Amino acid sequence: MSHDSHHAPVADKMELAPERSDLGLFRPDRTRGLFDWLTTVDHKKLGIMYGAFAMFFFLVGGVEALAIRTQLARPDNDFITARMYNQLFTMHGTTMIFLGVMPLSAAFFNFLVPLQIGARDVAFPRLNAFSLWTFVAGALVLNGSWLFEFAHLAGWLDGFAWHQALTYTDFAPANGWFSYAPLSGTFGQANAALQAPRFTGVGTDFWIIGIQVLGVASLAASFNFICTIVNMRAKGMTMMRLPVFTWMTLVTSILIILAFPAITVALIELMFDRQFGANFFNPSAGGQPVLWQHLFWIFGHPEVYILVLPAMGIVSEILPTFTGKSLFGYPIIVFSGAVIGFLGFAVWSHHMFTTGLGPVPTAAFSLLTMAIAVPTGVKIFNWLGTIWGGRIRFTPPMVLALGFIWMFMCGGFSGVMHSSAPADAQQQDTYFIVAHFHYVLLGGVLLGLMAGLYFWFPKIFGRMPNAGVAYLASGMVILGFNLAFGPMHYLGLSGMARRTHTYHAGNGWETWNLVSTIGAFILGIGVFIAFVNLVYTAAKGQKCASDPWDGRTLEWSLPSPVPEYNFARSPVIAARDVYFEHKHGVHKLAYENDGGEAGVHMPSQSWFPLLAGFGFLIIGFGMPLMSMGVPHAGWVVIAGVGVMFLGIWLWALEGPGGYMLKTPANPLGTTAAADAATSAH
Amino acid sequence: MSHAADASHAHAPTSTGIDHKKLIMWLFLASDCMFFGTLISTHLLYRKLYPTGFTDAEGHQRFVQNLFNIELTSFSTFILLMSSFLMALAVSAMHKGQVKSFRRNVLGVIFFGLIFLGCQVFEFTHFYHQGLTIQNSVLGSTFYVLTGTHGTHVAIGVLWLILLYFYSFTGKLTGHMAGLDVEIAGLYWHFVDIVWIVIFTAVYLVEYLGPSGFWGNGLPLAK
Amino acid sequence: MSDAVAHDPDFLAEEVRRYHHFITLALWLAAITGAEIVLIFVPVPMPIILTLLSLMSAVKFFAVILWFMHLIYDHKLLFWIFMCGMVLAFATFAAVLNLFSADRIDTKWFS
Amino acid sequence: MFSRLFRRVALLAAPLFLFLLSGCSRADLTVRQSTLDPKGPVAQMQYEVFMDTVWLVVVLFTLVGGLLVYAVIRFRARPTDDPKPIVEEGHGNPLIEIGLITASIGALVFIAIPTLSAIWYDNDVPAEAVPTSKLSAWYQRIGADGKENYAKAVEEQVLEIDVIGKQWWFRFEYPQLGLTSDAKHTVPNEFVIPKGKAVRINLRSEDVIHSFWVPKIAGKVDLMPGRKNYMWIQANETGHYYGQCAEFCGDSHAYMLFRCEVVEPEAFAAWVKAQKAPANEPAAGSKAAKGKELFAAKTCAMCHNITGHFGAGMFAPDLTHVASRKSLAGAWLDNRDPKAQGALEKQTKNTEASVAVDPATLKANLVKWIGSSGTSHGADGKPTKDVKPGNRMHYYAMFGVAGLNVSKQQFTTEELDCLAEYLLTLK
Repeated sequence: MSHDSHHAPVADKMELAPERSDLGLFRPDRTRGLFDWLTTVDHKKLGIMYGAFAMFFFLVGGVEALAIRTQLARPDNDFITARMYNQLFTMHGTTMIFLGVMPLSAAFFNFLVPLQIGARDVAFPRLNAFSLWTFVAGALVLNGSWLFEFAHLAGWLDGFAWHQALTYTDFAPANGWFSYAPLSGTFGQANAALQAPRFTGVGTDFWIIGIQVLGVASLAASFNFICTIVNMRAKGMTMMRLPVFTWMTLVTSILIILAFPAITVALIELMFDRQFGANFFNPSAGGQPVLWQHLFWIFGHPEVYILVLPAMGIVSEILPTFTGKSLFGYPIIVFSGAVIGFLGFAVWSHHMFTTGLGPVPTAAFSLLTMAIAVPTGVKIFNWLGTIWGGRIRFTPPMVLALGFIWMFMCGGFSGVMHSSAPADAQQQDTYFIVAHFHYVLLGGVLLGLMAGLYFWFPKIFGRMPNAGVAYLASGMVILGFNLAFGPMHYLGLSGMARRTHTYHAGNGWETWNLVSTIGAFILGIGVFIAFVNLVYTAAKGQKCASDPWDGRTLEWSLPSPVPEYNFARSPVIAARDVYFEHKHGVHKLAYENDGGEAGVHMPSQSWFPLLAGFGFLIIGFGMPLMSMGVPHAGWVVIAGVGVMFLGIWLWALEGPGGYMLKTPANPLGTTAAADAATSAH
Repeated sequence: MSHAADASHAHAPTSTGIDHKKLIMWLFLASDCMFFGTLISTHLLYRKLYPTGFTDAEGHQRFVQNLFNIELTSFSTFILLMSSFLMALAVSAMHKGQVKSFRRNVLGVIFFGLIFLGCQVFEFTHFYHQGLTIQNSVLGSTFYVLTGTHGTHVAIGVLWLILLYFYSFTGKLTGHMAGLDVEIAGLYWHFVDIVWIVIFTAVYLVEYLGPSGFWGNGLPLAK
Repeated sequence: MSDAVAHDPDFLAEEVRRYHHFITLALWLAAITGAEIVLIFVPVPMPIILTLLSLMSAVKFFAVILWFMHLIYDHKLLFWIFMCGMVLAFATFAAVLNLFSADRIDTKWFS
Repeated sequence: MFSRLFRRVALLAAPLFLFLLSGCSRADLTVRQSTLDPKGPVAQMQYEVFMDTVWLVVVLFTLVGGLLVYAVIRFRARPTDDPKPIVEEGHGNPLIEIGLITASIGALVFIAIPTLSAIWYDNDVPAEAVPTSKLSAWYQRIGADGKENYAKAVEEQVLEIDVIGKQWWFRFEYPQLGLTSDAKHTVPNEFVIPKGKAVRINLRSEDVIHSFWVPKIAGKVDLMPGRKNYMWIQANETGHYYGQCAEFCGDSHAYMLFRCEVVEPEAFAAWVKAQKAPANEPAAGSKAAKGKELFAAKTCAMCHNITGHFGAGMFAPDLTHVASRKSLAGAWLDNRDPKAQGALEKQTKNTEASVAVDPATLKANLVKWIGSSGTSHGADGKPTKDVKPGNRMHYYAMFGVAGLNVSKQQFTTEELDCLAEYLLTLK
């Protein structure tokens, strides 16, 4: 997609000379091409990049999943080795959670939140760019481990002295996405080289630093979004008029800033154990591995809601649009979202029912976990209430959203089953759990996100995806998904443990594993078709109107694609579902007289977020190199820290900058908006 | 609401009237509460489980009360509290546009911050020579990582203030935004201070309660 | 415009008031810290000392966030944002501390 | 438009539904590791709680799911609809909301109560599981003194077993019966318990986290290094039960299986006696005798204990009675008579009766297991396929950090044969 479509037809820069920063450096001023994408601070472009990276990593994680399923298709299979299998499931989980779902949610946050609240950008545009590039750095570090793994397997590293000195030669992480110590840590006395004996190799170091860098990216983005939503709402956009998606973004961001510090500290502690011989989780010095589990799940359980709440927000936008009815019980939906977020911090130990907590904590966490079913159920009732009495138009996003409710409900029900600790004692670490969370995360979150993609794609690119292909893809995803994960309920209950790379014939698991594998391939092909459909649409799809669905929220009042300043004049909001009201009801959109002749103030582009992110990339590769014993790797880390600080320092000195954009006479391009613009003020 | 607050709102057209920078700083601090909460609780947890301390290189069982030096720690606590006070004055000066007064105060903060770091370096080397290392016990691991992380926060704060101090000579540190920038740095500095208030009580003072230590009937940790 | 703010008499008066608050507060903080150090050597039952220590620490904590960090002058939202993080941290880690007890610790490896 | 879509979906779904139905008949609920076929009180309790949740969920699913399907069909857009859009500020209906919330809470109470009672029941040996403690249980209810009596009764009446997890095998010790590592009598991977007796299991780990799980007898509890966990089990039917480590523990996690043999009390006493006997001496000059020498020469004896022949630590499984064991290599390789496999196949559906060890199968397994392990190389110089990847057999020095990969053992076919013959004598 060229930059022109965003820029040229509607506006021109008033100050054409490149701007000079406080440092005396010229700021980047590209409006097209690679340099534009690298230096942009436009939330829409950043959102598109988040989406593109997320979809790429979805495919990577998907290929990993298919390799796993291929291995499990038959008993006693040796399609891949045990270690490779362990690496694949570790990276599959990590990739899907941190590099697939979270950034795809972030793509929606980025693109939609400013549009939905009537703002021109986020509160900190450069910080937003920094979040993206730091995320990319973390993703590259995590997946960079595969390069080392393949180089090792191909024997390219055999010649190096440091490679010959390695005890453990797993270069891609093989400790699960939860990385339980002491498997990921140390056990025993530190020796002269400061290193206590370990159970895993450099892969774990890649994992630790990769997650740490991704944490920085998520935290920075979340601070930014909370700030944006709290502070940059258009006039009249009270909190109880916010679109539900924006509300869920806010709750998700709050969860991120409160949950990530726990994993950050846990990772620091684990890193100190591995690199400097500390004893946080080293049982031979009194360290308690169970502490890692507590810290991990204090982060890990809110993380589940971090993944699912954005999808709930998306569905809460789609259902009203295609039933033609406003959301049933808006305040309750918002409130239950917040309650889910809050309770999410009080149930972490239900992931640890089998660790010997003792009966009282087990009972407490069991009951709290059951309690969380109530606000979740409330959401489902309210979605049902939204459908009730509406006029349902079937479109790809609507079908996917209905699929979301259905699958999420199934996942929720199996969740209720293992909220009961005694039942969970049989289910924990079996395929029953795998089935449960895939129903929630795939049937729930992936369907929700796909629905969101089909729903907002016309807004993002001004082009409509082919509905036939979309139905085909959705059908295959829903069918394949149920075929892949439905049987896993049975497999789990009949005793098949998770994270096992193979199983004996004669255990009664053969048939259903094969069915599951077939389902996984149907699912994989379905997702692939959907992505091809979307990518094709972005480039060559059928052009469409700016409001093709009869949308309800503010973003549909803008032309598609959205001009880079979003709103030439800031809107004034008088009701919830403001644009729908504007079109059909009594509350008309009004506009402030703040754009127009004076032009629109736009933030300047910058190189420095990219530079700071690049610093993290160097640190991220330096730390595992240190752990490998590569000579002088410590200097790489120091150089990385230097680059990061340099980036931040130059960024601070550069100042926010900014330039004015001329706006067109008809600022919004749509008839409805033009009428409103003339009537306001 | 005070007039000052109104005045600052006039320049910040935000929905709540709070400047973006101030809001994001407070969000960061809320998040940092969880960060230090995790670290402090890790330390307290292991103190609860193994109250007797550690065994030094000669094989002597060491109690934490005998290791800590309450005079030094109270001195550095006092220093940090006073630096917080000076920071508040520096912010106040900047709000009034008194750059020279700001410089004087901020120089004091930097100086006190450096003294605090010096005390910490001294404490670390002292403990190290007493036989407490990051490797020989969980106590060493949690203590050094907790206070070290706090020290890193202090060091970053000192660096930030030094940069602000020199920036004030460029003549660009003026106006409402300058007051805000200094206030943000101040918020960070005060936060580092309140974290130390908690660490001082929870990590240092409780060790002096009673002859067998506050932590009571835990397990002996011989190493 | 900053100069306009800086020379506003009301604003200056407010800043001067704050200035005095800060000085008083600094004295109190120093005094409380002194009292804490004395307190731990006083032969009084431990629960009392512990309660007093926690109280004093909390007083210092809130004094700094309310006055030095301007929360008492600023928007209420900021106070609640910070409380949100602080209360959650406190509650979560109080729970974690209570989930561990010495009787389930296996000392086989280090004693 | 909808009806066309609906018909298409129905057409697509019908064969799928039939397929699933046909599949269900193939889904046997009593397979080897089924959790739905409890054979002891702990598993029974867990199964009952699970079934409570199942009923609740089925009812809710029918109600909510049915409503959803109805709503989607009933409220689809039709050409006859009023073309005017529905404009109203939806606030929901507070009465409906509160009603539904109350109903959800009620539904949860339905599973919360059995959950709570089962949590305490499963936690430790209950009074009713200790035969002579009926009286003690009564004491227990009346005061502290009773508790002591109860504790004593438990100590006398409850069989205690220590389970120690290692990468990737389990070691079992019976401290009350003198089968301990101090006494050089331990039982790797296959443990035996008497039928109907309450067993208290102490769970310990010597490296990473493992989890102890015999699905038909009890749900899992983790073996946490640095932590003293425990559980209790009891089996009410004799037979051969399958267990598996359920917590991911490294390369060969999938191969970390174990077996539980439940026998009559008399057979149990005989088994304990047999375990305490020292190893048989191989006939002089036989292959087995040469194998015994090799066992020392190839440093096997550094880690493996064979009471009466070699005394070593418990770094590796005790081999004193290896030839009587029904499985090898963390219970991955089955030593039982393959001719009985047909019978076995049928029996997998239910609890298996004991099937004797077949010497030929055992020998083949021994050769396979010893001959291909770690990073050892076959005759052609290529790595052989590991039976258990990452295992530490063939290493000279177990506790070395660097250079573990260098010092590994190589065997000729003849040596393997002798070693296997030797081990076969260790009945």
